[in-house]
Amino acid sequence: MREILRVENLSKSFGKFKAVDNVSFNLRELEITVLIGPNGAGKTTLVNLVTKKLKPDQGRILFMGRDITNLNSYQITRLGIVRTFQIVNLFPTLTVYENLKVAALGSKTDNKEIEMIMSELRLDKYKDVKVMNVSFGVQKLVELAMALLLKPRLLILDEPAAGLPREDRKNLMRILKEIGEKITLLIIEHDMEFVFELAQRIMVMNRGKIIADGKPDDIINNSIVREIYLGES
Amino acid sequence: MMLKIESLNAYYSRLQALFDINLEMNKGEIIGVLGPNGAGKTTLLKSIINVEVSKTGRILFKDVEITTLPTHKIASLGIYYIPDYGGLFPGLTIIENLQLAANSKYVSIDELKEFYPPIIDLLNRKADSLSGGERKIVSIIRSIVVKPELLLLDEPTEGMAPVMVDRTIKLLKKLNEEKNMSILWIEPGAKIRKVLEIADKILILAAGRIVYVGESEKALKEIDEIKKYLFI
Amino acid sequence: MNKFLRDINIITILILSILLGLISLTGDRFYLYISSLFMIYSLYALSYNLLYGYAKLLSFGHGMFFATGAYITGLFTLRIFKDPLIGLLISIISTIPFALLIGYITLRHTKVYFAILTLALSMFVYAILIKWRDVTGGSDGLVGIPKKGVIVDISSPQLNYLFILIFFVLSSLTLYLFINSSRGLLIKALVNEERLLFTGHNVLVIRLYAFMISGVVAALSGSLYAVFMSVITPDIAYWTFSAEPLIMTLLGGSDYYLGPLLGAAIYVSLTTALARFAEYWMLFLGIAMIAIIISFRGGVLGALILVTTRLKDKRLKTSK
Amino acid sequence: MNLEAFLTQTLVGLYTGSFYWLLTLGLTLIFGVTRIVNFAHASFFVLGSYLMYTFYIYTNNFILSLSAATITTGLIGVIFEITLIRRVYKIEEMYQLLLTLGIALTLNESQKLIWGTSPKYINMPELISSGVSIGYTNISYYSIAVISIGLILFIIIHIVINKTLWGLKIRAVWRDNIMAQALKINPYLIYTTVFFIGIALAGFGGALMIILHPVGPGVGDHLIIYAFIIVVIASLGNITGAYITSLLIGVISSLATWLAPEIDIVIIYLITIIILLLRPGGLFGER
Repeated sequence: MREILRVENLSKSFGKFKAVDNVSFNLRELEITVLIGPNGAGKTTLVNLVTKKLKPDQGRILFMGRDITNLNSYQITRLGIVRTFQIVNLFPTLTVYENLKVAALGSKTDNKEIEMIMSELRLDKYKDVKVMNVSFGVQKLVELAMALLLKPRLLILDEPAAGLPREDRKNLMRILKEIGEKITLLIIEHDMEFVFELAQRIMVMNRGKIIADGKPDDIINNSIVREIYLGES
Repeated sequence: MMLKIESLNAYYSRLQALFDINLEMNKGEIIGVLGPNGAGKTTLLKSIINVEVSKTGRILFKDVEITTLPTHKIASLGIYYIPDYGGLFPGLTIIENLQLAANSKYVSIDELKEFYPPIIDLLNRKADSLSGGERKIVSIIRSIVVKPELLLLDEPTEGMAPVMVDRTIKLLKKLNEEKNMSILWIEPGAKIRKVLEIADKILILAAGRIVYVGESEKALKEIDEIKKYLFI
Repeated sequence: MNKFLRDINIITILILSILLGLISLTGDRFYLYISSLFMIYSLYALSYNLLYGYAKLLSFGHGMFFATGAYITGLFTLRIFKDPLIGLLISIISTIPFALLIGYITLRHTKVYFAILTLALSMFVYAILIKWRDVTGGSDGLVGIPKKGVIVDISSPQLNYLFILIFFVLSSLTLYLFINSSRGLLIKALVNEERLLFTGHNVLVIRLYAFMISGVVAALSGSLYAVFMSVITPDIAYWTFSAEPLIMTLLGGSDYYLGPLLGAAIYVSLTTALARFAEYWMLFLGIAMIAIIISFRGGVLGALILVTTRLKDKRLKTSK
Repeated sequence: MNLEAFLTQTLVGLYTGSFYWLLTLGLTLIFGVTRIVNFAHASFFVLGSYLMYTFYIYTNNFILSLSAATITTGLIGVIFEITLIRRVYKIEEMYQLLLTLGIALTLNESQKLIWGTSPKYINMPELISSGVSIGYTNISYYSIAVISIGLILFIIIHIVINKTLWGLKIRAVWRDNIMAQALKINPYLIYTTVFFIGIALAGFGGALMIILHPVGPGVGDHLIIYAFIIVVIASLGNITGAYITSLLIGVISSLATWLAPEIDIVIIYLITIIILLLRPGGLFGER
């Protein structure tokens, strides 16, 4: 599989605390990679660095062979690295449709596709409702729809299942599997059921470093990982 | 009865983080709360001291309802909350941090020394110049000055070197025995064995619900079953 | 087009302009006077709410655009070419680069800093108007700004009134259409700048865009004011005058396009009515402002809408 | 340009600056602790002047009126804090600014209502006539006193903030509000006290100023701009910065009026804009 993202020696510290400590990895096209690790392991920080929400202290980021280390978030988004957020992060005072429209404008997508995605994700009935008035589950779907409208080549999802009831998780899993056929996915997730259902590859982070990286089965049996999660040694 | 929680539901804005939590804690008890990330452990503590979360249900401390009291009143009743970052004031020296806790310019160091000798060398350093581990242990030491009856700990040993972890746990036991503080103690699942060393009872949170409660001996026997809740 | 005509805001604007048109027929100088003021302030407030209500930018220096608009028109018609219409167009055009410059300086700052920086800049403009006597006439300002020009002659009150009315209708409609265009949508999306950034939009450019449009419309209202009054003084650059559209917007309701219009209406009637009894009418505005911030941020229009919907619900319930 | 005049102007600048300091000190304290930018601060300053004027008319006692004016202003400030400002601590700063603007308008207009529109001043020749004379010009002991009071206040505030337990609590609330509460500190008590002190200081400044400058409508509108400019240049919340910048602006403006009267205020605003362009965070950024 062709490499789509390459990260070289990426580091970020807050004061004395090394949130991301000289991390290197690469993502392969159309492979669903899940990033796991305990609280404060640096997962979200890593994503923030890749999408330039934060400036790295050092390191290089290449996307499809192009150095994007010094680009702004909006430029990176336009190149096709799209992310969602841990806490739903939308335009509360705008309607569902308007939210999607903003995304569509960001990628010069025409309105037909908005309609299509809305019906795919069963959002039609909320079309003209302000997002601040729809349920949390629906907001999560709007997040996803926006992400797709941005025509991502690499889609980064930060805890997509967080706060969703079981049945919604199942539904989300189904959708993500479909998306995974066409788009490279990098997912931060804690729900292990979710993780092992989806992941083709798992990266484990702890204390700012990637300490394990491989096929799911290898990860389950990886002693370090078991120690981190179960205190076994 | 030290702490009593009745059918507590807690929310961050629209998102529900805790579902129908019930908990009873006796004087002098150490209760460990374990669970995977995002299970709502921190939310539990924050609902007790009434910050950042909106909630329904009742919380009683020594039979006094504290559900809606302002945080500083709850603290005055004898509850001391230590957040996962320790909660020392950055930019203030350790001694200043202790003075605030004692609500006086004069803090007797001797006792602190007995619990944690290295404190002496830290007194005049700024809190943010301490290492993560030091910061957390000092914030626990600070409780000696605060003199609470109930200690709320959010992952006190997280990010500590193994040696420090053991030291901290001994410290907690000592506080529990000599300063008769009851302790509600949160840790990630990985720490379960450590927690069981001194906890009287453990409680597993998953996706905002209590999925397991048990005396420590019982829990030790059932540990493999418990792990299912924590991983896979 | 149908959709266009069914839109409540547009209908309201059209009806309003017809009513305003009818007033001109009466020819009553007093009514003409206050309705002209109303129209000018409305544009001023509308332009302000594009920043405050839609782009979520709190500016305390909006008067600098009103003032430059007025002064450019004044100076141009007095010194260079004697015609109100051309003077007006000139000031609109020359405001574009000015607004862009000011925007470039201020928009990289956030909330409070932005507010105070715009304040300082408008006071800078004020200082120049005061001090650069031989051009701006200092504190005496400009006198005798011509209504009778080479191209248009609006020296009769009625014509002057219609002149203002035309610009009022045109610009309030275009501004509304702009806000509902996709560009306008992006401006509304400034409520969550981080998200906007991660949907591939350059936030600074969008802010700058909103700032420029707002500045231009403010300048237009300013130059209408100059032609209408034919006397202008630096006071219109003083920060308190920048606070006035803000107050109108809050009064009327910043969440609604027509809010500032209503605000301006209340404002003008208050000032004219109360000013006859006391010069302390500003006191009422101050209190009103406190009340709005503390109790009801929707403003008067918000309150009206709330009440009517409540009543509707009641009727529905009773009918069931 | 002769040295003598230069010295005089600098001194004049220093005491004008000291008045600015009395104004910005409270503004800075209040912002530092409550994060509220108090648009009404200058209006309280002027309120101090008016109260001083009234009290003096009745008592004819300088010290008595001064203290009365100071305390009364502070108390009125507290009333506003408890009844209005307290409601907006937790909401968008945009609305905080707007609320205090509303309060400013209300105060200014009610002052017009109570004390009329004609400028008020207290005529106390014995206070301002005697002094040291530099050549032809005479610097009154009073203005020298004002300068020293400013300096003394600067020192006192530093001691209070850095050395006393109460100051420690202020810093705690400012650094980490929630942890402060977890340590039994009632933030609202701190807020109210800080408001009292901050506003009282403004009143004090106003009361001192009316001896040298008549006070009337519009003075507040003018002063708040200077106050804002100063705190922004000094970076909001920085007390030392506020003191230095106050004196600096005072001196610069006084020298400007002397050397280039035709463009004096232009210079001030120009400096502000340039500084904020070069250092968006202000001169004393990162507290």
